[in-house]
Amino acid sequence: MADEKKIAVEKKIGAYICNGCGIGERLDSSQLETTAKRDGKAAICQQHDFLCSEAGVKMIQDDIDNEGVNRVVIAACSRRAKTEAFAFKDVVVIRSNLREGVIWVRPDEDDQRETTQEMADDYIRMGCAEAKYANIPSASGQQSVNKNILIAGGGISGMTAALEASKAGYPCTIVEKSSALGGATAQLYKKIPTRAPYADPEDTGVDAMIAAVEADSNITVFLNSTLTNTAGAPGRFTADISTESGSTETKEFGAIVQASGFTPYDANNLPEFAYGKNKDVVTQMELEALAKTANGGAIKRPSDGKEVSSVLFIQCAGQRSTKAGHLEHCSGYCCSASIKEAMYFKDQNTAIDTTVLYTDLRTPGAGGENFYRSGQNKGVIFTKGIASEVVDGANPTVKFKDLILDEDVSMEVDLVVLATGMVANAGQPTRAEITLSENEAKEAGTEYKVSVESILNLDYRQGKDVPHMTNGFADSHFICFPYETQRTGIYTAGPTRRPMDTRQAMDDATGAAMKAISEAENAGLGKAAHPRVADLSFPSFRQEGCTQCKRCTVECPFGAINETEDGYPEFNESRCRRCGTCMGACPVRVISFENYSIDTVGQQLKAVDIPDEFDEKPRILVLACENDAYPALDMAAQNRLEYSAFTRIIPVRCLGSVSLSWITDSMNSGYDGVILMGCPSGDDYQCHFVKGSAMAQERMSKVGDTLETLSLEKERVQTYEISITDIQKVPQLINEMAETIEKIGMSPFKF
Amino acid sequence: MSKEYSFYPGCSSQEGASSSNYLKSVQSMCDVLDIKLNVIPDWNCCSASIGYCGGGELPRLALSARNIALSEKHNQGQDIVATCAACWLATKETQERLDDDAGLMDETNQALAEAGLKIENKTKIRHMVEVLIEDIGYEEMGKHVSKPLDGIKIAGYVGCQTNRPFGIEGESFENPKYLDKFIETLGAEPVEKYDKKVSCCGGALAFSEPEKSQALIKDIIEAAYDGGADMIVTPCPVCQMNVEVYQDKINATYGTKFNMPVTYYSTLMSVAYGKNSKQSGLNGQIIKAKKLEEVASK
Amino acid sequence: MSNLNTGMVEKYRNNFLNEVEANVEEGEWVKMCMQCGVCSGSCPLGPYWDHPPQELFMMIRAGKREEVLESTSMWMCTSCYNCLVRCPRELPITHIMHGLAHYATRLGIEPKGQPTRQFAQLFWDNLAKNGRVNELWLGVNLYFMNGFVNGIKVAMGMAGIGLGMYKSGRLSIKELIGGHTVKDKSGFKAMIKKAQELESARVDK
Amino acid sequence: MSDIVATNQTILVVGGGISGMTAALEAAEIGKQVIVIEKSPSIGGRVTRLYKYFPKLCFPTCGQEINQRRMAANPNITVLTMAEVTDLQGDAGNYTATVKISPRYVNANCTACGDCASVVEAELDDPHNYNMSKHKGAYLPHNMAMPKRYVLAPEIIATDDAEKAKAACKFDAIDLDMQEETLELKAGAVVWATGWRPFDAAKIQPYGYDRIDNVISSVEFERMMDPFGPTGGKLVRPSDGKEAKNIAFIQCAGSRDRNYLKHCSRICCMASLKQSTYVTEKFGDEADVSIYYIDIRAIDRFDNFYQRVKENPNVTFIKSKVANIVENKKNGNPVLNGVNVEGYHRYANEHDMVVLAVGMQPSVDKNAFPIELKLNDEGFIESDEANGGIFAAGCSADALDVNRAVQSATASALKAIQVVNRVAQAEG
Repeated sequence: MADEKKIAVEKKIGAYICNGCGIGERLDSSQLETTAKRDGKAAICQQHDFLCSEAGVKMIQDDIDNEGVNRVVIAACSRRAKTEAFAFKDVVVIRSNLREGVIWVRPDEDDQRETTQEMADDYIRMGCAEAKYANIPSASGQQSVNKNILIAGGGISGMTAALEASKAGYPCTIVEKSSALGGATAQLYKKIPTRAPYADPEDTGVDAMIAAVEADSNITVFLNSTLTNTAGAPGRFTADISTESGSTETKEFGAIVQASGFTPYDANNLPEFAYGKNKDVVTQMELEALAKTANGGAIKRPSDGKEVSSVLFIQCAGQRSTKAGHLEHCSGYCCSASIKEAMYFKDQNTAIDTTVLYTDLRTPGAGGENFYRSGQNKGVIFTKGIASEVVDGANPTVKFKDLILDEDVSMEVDLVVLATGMVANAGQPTRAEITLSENEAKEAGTEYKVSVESILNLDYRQGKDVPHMTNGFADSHFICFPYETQRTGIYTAGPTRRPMDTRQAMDDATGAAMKAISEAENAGLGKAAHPRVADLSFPSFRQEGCTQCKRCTVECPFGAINETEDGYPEFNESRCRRCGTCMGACPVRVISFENYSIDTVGQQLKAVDIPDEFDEKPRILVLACENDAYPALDMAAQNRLEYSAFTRIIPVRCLGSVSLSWITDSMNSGYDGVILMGCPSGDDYQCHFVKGSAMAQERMSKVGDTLETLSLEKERVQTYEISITDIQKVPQLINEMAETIEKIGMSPFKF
Repeated sequence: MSKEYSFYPGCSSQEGASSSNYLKSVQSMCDVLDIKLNVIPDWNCCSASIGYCGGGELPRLALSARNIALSEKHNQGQDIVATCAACWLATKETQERLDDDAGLMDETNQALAEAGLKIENKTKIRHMVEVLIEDIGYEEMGKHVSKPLDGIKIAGYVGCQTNRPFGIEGESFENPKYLDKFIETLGAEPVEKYDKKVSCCGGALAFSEPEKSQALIKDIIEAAYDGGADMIVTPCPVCQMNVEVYQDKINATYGTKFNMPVTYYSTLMSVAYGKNSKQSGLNGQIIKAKKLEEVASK
Repeated sequence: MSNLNTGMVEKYRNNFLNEVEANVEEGEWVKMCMQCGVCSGSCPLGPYWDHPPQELFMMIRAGKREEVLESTSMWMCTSCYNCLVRCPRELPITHIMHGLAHYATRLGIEPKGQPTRQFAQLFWDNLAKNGRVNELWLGVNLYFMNGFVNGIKVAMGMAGIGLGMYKSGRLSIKELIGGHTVKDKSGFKAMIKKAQELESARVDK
Repeated sequence: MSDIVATNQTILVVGGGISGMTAALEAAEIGKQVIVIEKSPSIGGRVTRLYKYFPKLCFPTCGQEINQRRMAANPNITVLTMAEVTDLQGDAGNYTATVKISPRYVNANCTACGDCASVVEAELDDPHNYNMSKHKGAYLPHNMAMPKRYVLAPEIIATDDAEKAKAACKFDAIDLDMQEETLELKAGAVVWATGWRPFDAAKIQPYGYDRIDNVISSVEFERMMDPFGPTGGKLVRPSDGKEAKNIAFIQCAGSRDRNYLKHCSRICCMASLKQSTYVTEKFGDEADVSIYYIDIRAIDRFDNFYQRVKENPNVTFIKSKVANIVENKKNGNPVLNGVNVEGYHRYANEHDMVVLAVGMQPSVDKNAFPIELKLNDEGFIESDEANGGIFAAGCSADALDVNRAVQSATASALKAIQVVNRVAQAEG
């Protein structure tokens, strides 16, 4: 289908050379014009002294309107500059970077004019080559806008997401596993205050919220129901909603909010605190139940119904600990929760002794600190110490080290409350993780079974649920983009995403609803989601060439690609983030995008003029990630940092999209060195496409062999992890390559 | 027309008491600035900050309450002005506590009734320094200088209780600048970055814990010498006494050679205003302030 | 349970805290301390405190009644108010120290020989007698507070200072007989007496 | 400017920091008309002054690049820089904002070629570096500035410098006659995202920020790491330019303190933990970091980062609010006095340099809002019906880290969309 298009449209290249910002003084623009016409096959080539001015832009627009130019090559500044001015519609716009890419990184000296000019000529050739092979992307037309939002979970987060989305005019469907809405919050007596003066526990407001949900004709609720199968993609998700009774209904959705909440940490893992042994050792959640029963009256303890006259809260019980079976993370809300619960006692009877045993009291923000102060004011005693043991007895006795008074003491109380943390209900691990565990199990001679139930039962090749992040939460890895999961159009909210209290969960769910709405709308128009927002291109492949090696389906960072029954990849473009990792993965080069393909890059590097060996003019190809490395190169130029005149830079969507064929082609066509610049990988990866750069590095690790077969030195190909701030580093790396080439000599592959 | 205030001199300012020279210089200073001080009739001790052992909270509050009540009775409508830091602080604190706590106010009035008094607690309690800065002003203070204290370098030692917890409006607890401004206004040179400016001299503990206190005092004097000071000036009788009188003992203990005069701001002002040595209370110096004597005798 | 443990049982109960809140000047603030320690670090005589203020507050919460009240710590307070102005939680620490010292004295379990304790008592007795402080007697009493012989030593040691004060007219022999006093002595004393009664009524109930 | 179209279906975003940008993008990307009002010459806000983010230790500009690209590509967003909302009238679905725009003296012709800067001589304090360094009187706010357009500082207007700059510009981009403008803009909903400012460290008198050279604030320390910052990426102390390897971080510098900011600013603990890694990375085993704290507030997954830092033997944690700082006059070292309350240990510790982890203060003073809003004592905007169609985003709502600020901003975008959608329905 994509190929037909290529033939269908007659391509007409217009090249436009700017003489502003010193380009005119530094370069021979008439020669550039010749290059564009002769080598670049530009039908039209015009110069302008101030191309980004209204007049300059009009000049180009006129050619588009009157001369049928549909491939516009702007030979001026970087693609990161003047983007608004050069945003021409319905044509391919290519930027040949003569300012940041050439004159700003080269000294203005006569003896440099020749090489600088060659640089510029090449960028014109490259621009025209790309223009020749790039097409105007358009949505496949496969989608249609579906405004329905599916919400997995009917707790405070799920209900908030539903109510907020509904207020904006988007119909929602809540699928709740249990027999009632309300989730964990419904089990609370009161909640941590959400408004000034943040001094007292507040009513949970759950009932009012449930009423609001039920009253909202825009919200459908399925109770006692689970998602037994979720297929499709943003804009066209189909979900099987099955009730306990067995009946199943299939509905279509535009996007999904997963608000599956948390499970309280199992205190049975804490024998040291006599939990399970002594009835009067309870968890925070269990205390809520006691408080509910008391309903403002005296709280009675479980063992003998005695009115509690002294209670001690052990913070971080089984949390912030690397001990086996404990939670490594801090659950964030427990400090405030204990203050709140201590107030249950103090507000009822100030004579009750309430002690909170903590190591770091964590009540951040304005509300938090006010609540802490209010707790103290009500007589709650805060003791910095670490509990070692709870001794069973008629009354539990807590042994602890008082870190302030620096002594080991013990205290007998009527009731001990354990502030245990949150375990995310994030569903099953990814298929890759499962396979790993399966193999381990095999080695151990045991059988591995996935203990956790799936939440979404995604019909995705890479697994049934959203991949987990830190501590098993389905969190985003990105600080600037907290909602970005690795499953497009599925947004997690509330404690399944990261530990949080009711107030945060409600904010969080509102944001998740926003993201879901946005994706439902944009997927419907065939527009990509973050980070290539609004990109209409999507991968397509030549079936006849496909060897069904499945690499694309395995390597896609977003699990976008399924397999058809007959074993071919199925791209699900609205699940695709357009990074091109599949293209880079494909050994037979059959995957391409309309405006980004093996050719759009491959033809650029071939378009570069390679002087013969004895000219002593090496050529260094740089494939730079457009998100970080390329901006870094740009800013290096902005600061007038120089690098070798033999460099030719091609931005790529992600290093993951780099096809090995580009490396071999460049070697074969006589490049002396190739540098790949991608984002840092690893646990704290900065790759916007999660593992694109990691993939690239893995592939490049094998390139050495290829070079050997060509009897070329390994040093000729280097892969670097570059952050956008490596502004000073990037020119250095390039110049180092230039030096290396001087040492090891020119490539013999120049024809 | 002269400014009138209800004056609370305090025990140490009494004739033959440790800061009688302070009172002397204050009176001279006030003549010049046309400030009229009406002593609170039959005023009593404020118990400073040390009466707490024998005296409980209420009895101590009653002491200052009595002074306020007497002032309200006899010097109606006049702000109470104290020259002693402890007196000012105790009275001001009493006013604050009674304002915050109706119960205490009531009990206090019950106690006062025994002395035939009642407290309204509406009188403004001020330190002489506040009067100078707020009611007189630096400019006016400068106008009266007839004998500028040229060439004298002075360390402005504010101490504790004139500075904390209330302090002087607009000044910081850690680095109040008003004494330095006084010094400049009078034509002398302040010691820059005098970093013991607000350090404690031991207060009443100079009596009960002499060694500990003298160690503190030593640092205060040392820092003044480091800053090239000819003398130290202070607004507080306790500071003045502690820093001045123990220098021999400190020299004996630490082998130092301290001989640093310690005077009151009011002493400086009297001298600068042309008053003679006696009127300026210079005869009250145990360590003679020679440079001031010279100016005074000009 | 062993005696030791029964001893422990009372530990960390709020009894003593409640006692302090009820009976000690500004005692209701003790619970507001967040153990930052800025007070302890700000005290000019800090190094001489067995238990700095913030630790005393923790000890009160921990029910260490005797250890707190019998401590010499709060008697180290010079009333410089550094702690008070720096406290992020607005605790009137200076007053709480005075209050604890007074309460200990009222209970008769204060460290008797502690010099500041003795001076503070002398000072009060002195002013309570005439309504105004008689510095000479105060001095004399102070020097002799540890017995006559010692007193002579101290007096000799302080003689130079006394002399200097005398010469400069800042110490008057007149004070030995009579000296400064309030005129309405009876009214003054009645007032103090009443105040003490009212306070006792409050504290001892 | 007059060509700006604003209706009751427009969303006004006040503040162009990461919260404002996020809210604007979320709304614009589902087709809403958005106008962003930014006070400074470039959008990006506080995060553009950060070197790294915790806990990933990644670089803020990385996300900025993506957001800026999204904004540049989105025709629904209008950005007004050097603009301030001076008045705001009306209620949900019908607001009128008065916006004052200060002259930039540089028009859209600017290509950011830098010719003007090269001829201007005047050098002025650079606010981007908290005035630790100077920039030219004609300047680009920073490498990532958006719009990528130079600014002429008002200080050089009517000086030769201004004329020189004008003469140097080949594109007639410099307009010295530019005047302050005032616009009236309609809006259906307002997202308030004016963010925070660092608490004035000089107010914390015991720490002598105003008296001791080698006592600096955490935001200043952050700038030191930037290779294009005031120290060219070196960790050196102000007094003598000596490398600062022994560094003390003082937590709650202005926060959790009735004398300054009552609230906990949330980010400061994590910021100091992050900054401690700057020191250990730069100096390895020669690094000697001390963190003085009351409570380490590394909540939820941040705690893993805290654990990681704790494992480093060159980082010490002292539970203590430092009492005061004095200067060792001999070597300029700050000396910290206080008590480690875990067992009562008195200290007088000398360090090369002290970093005050200053708190977060709402940028807009309580009484300076152009319209009445429900605020809490701390000056943050409460989420309250009474605020009608005005929704706080990011640090206008509470002391938040970047991650939570963006969450908050995303939520506020939906709240604003709800209002303009109601308007759209009503208007049919």
